[in-house]
Amino acid sequence: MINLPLPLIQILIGLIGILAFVGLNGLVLVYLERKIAGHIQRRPGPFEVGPHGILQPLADAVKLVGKQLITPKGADSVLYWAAPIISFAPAIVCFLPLPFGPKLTNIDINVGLVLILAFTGLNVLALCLAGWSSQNKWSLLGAARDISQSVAYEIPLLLSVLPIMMLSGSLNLYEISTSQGAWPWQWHIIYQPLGFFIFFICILAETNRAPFDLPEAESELTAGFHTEYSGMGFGLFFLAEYSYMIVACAMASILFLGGFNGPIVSGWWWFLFKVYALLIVMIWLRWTYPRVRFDQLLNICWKWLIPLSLINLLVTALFIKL
Amino acid sequence: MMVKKIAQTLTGLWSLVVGLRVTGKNFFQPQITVHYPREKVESIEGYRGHIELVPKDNDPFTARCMACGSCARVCPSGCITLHIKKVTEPAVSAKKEDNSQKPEQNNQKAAPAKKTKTKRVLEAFELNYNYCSLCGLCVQSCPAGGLRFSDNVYLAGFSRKEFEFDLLARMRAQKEGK
Amino acid sequence: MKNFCISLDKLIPAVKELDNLGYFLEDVCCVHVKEGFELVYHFDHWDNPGRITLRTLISDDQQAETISHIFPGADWHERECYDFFGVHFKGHKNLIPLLLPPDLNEHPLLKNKKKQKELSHILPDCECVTAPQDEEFDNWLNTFNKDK
Amino acid sequence: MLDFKLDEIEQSGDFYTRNFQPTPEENKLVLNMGPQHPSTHGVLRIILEIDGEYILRAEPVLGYIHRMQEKMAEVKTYPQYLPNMGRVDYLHALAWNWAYAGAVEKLMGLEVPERAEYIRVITCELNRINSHLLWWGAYLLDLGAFTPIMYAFADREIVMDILQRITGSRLTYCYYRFGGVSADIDQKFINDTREFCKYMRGRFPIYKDLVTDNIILRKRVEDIGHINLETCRKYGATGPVLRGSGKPYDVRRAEPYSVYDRFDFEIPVYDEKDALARYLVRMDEMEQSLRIIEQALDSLPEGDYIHPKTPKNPKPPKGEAYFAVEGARGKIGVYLVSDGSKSPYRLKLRSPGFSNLSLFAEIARGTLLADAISILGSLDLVIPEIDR
Repeated sequence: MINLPLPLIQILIGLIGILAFVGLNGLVLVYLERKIAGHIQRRPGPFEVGPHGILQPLADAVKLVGKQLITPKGADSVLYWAAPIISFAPAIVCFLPLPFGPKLTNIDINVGLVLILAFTGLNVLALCLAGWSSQNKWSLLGAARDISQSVAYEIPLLLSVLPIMMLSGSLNLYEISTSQGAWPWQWHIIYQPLGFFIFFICILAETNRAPFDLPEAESELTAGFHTEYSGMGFGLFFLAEYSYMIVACAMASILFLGGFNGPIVSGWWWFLFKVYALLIVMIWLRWTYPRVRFDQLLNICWKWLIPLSLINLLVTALFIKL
Repeated sequence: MMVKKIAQTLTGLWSLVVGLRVTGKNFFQPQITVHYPREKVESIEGYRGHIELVPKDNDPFTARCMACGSCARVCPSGCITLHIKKVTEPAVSAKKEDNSQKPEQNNQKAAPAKKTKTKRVLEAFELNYNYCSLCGLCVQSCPAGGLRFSDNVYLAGFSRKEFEFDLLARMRAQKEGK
Repeated sequence: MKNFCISLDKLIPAVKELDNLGYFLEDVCCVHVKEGFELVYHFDHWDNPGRITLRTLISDDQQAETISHIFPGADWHERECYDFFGVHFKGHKNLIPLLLPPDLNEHPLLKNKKKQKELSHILPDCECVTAPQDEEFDNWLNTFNKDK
Repeated sequence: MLDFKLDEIEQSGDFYTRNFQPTPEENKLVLNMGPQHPSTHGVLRIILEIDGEYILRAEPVLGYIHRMQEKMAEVKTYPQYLPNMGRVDYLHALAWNWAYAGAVEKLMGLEVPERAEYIRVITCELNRINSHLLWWGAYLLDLGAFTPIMYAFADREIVMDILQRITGSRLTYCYYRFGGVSADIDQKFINDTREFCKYMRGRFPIYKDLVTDNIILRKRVEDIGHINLETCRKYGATGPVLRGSGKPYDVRRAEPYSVYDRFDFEIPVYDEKDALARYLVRMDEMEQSLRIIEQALDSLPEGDYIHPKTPKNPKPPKGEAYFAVEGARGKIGVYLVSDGSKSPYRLKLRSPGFSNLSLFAEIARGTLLADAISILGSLDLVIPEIDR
């Protein structure tokens, strides 16, 4: 028996657990997305595979795995296949410091918030590589859009997180959670409604969800950066997108909605409930709105969100000092 | 100016909420989709499938068709082929099957001019449904009212051959089946 | 409904006049007849509707004049005529196949000798097409201007 | 004149790419939008030269579903060509039906019974609503909203059911005949249509709430794709494109055909000249169509649905006829030349989309890629109609 240090074993077990969690959540989210879309459009959504189509995401996954992997002519094959992995791997890391429940934290580090923000930033690189190495003009346009979009929206995202750090005085996600009480009026959202609003818009843009799904705008850029990907190459991007959505919603619920704290009995169920409530809102938004235009997207960020979040930050700082 | 701009933004944001309300309301409304194999569309009245032959009122095994061929001529896609047997029969006497199927004989119509007349009998009415555009010109052009649209909604097949029908045989088979 | 048969030289000035009067181009149509190609230009007006038809006849080997510099909308109509009939339009900037594949060397709407009809066979009063009457258009123009 | 050789085509790229004349600017990208692109509605191809996302030059390439409709007319008899018309523009098939039937009737001097005219008006307007509904859904799909097209389809389905009962088809109708229509309408049709009119009026507020008033959509279509009247005139644009530029030109009013002069309806006009104006024109037109339908149902006369003495194999006298109708996309014209035989000597189809698209190159210059798609959608293109 090799003598492994305890934290490493803990991380390994955690990683396996997270992979299972991500995979399962991906399936659930795909199903949820399609069912909600269907019902909003007054059709049943997936219905044939399994009762009420419950096995449809599984069938899709099997199909994706079974597909041939095609490298387009002229593509940089190393970067081309590295991109989906670079996109997916950081998403897993982001789950490590998340406090799922009062005793359910993988690694309890005191810079958890910074770690997540840093690793989610890596996704830009992956999409950029994917777009550039595909040797496809549409993908390139998608990548170019994604870079400017992500870079722009990182700023208000960070600025809207800062007041929370001031309020709770910590970067540790567990401590931020516990600094809020069980009841909704004890959550940070009461003190930071504007911050939550900005944060939510920013995570929509950061995860490329409609109405900010410009890098993969189907009707404009065919499919943007993942136009050329087939099989699991596409599948990994897909999974990464859903993982980032979960991470983003988990962040929102920890920072603003009290995390695992909830009325009556606190626990991981409250955390999951909040995450899924936010996810459903994201899905609902996607099936309601048209897509914004690129310059409008940047205008919203630079002209509205950044000034507003700065004001929010200043006001919060003032109140704390007083 | 500033106030106006903010007011515009707020009404804009409100319009987003209104949009969410519409989709949210629709979410809880009953579905419109008909789950086809389990349930079927209630009314197919007025559906016009491929054409079929109309039988005579007194004899369900004989078609009204008098084999004039006007439907075949008018069809834009040339879907209809008529197989016609020309039967020569005496004009006055009772029905007597004349076995002279050779057309050359019939063409010499000058000789037995008044005693016999040539009758065109439909042997087969071939419809190639693959090319049919369901315009209905054949139904309209039929002088005997011998064609109509069928209501065969659930017609499906695996090869083109399955859409080449002999309508005369089909009509008889249907009558026998009933 | 006005019908004017004009000569090819008169076409450009006439179209220019119609442009000044505020007419818009409906379409450019070509008819292959024994005498050559009959080009039919349909114009209409938004405010006082009434179609103006200009016709001109060119022989098989003659080139037509483009009006795409006056009505840019005629660009595609002329390219279509070139596609279907092989009629060349002098001065057209981009006379390449529009609807048919570029490597097709045929002009599908050309009629063979047997099917070609004389103008008198398709138009009851066709004499003016073969013998263009440019003055008629001028007269109409004068009365039109006077009415205004 | 023509400076290309056929053997060069095989060498590299494609004929149209090599024939594309780029602007002299540097750092630009030549991009093929289509023939397979989600927003070109079928198989239209546009060669774009872009700088970043700004379009420097756009050139549409047509002909990917060209079917040589005009040649087909010359080898078929007059009635045999009827079903073709439903396939030229599959969204407003009945208007094309009407244009062709009308041209032949005009040439033959055939009179259409009054009841048939009313039936034509009702069905044609129902079809127009259908066409606009699909355009509405598809346009929003271009702009990234997925849900409206499903609502539009649900409403379209009702119209299609109504029309199916009497015409027998759901999309590519072949209902009008020379001298009338192919089948009479019955009481159930009238009741269903009245019910639909009522139902549709209740749907417009939902459309308005969900889409028209939505700030994101407004920002996507406001001030986009200005087409001034002069451009419209030079390119021969008609229909909602022209009316969105502020000219109340409608063939139903300008050269009234059939019984349109008996109905009281407005021609929606917007002066803004942008994509939003064209959008609003179409939304208003649906309401006006409902008005026309209700009036026609109220005053539906009794009588024949087809002229009793319509010849089965018509041979119109030699001569020519031009018949124009107002389609959902603009002025549909059929120019017919007859030599007195049983098939047309020459048939020219003037499709509104053809003229409307030809101005795209001019207005797309200098816009963003996303705006170009918004403009393209606002022109309401049906590619089979443009390619014919």
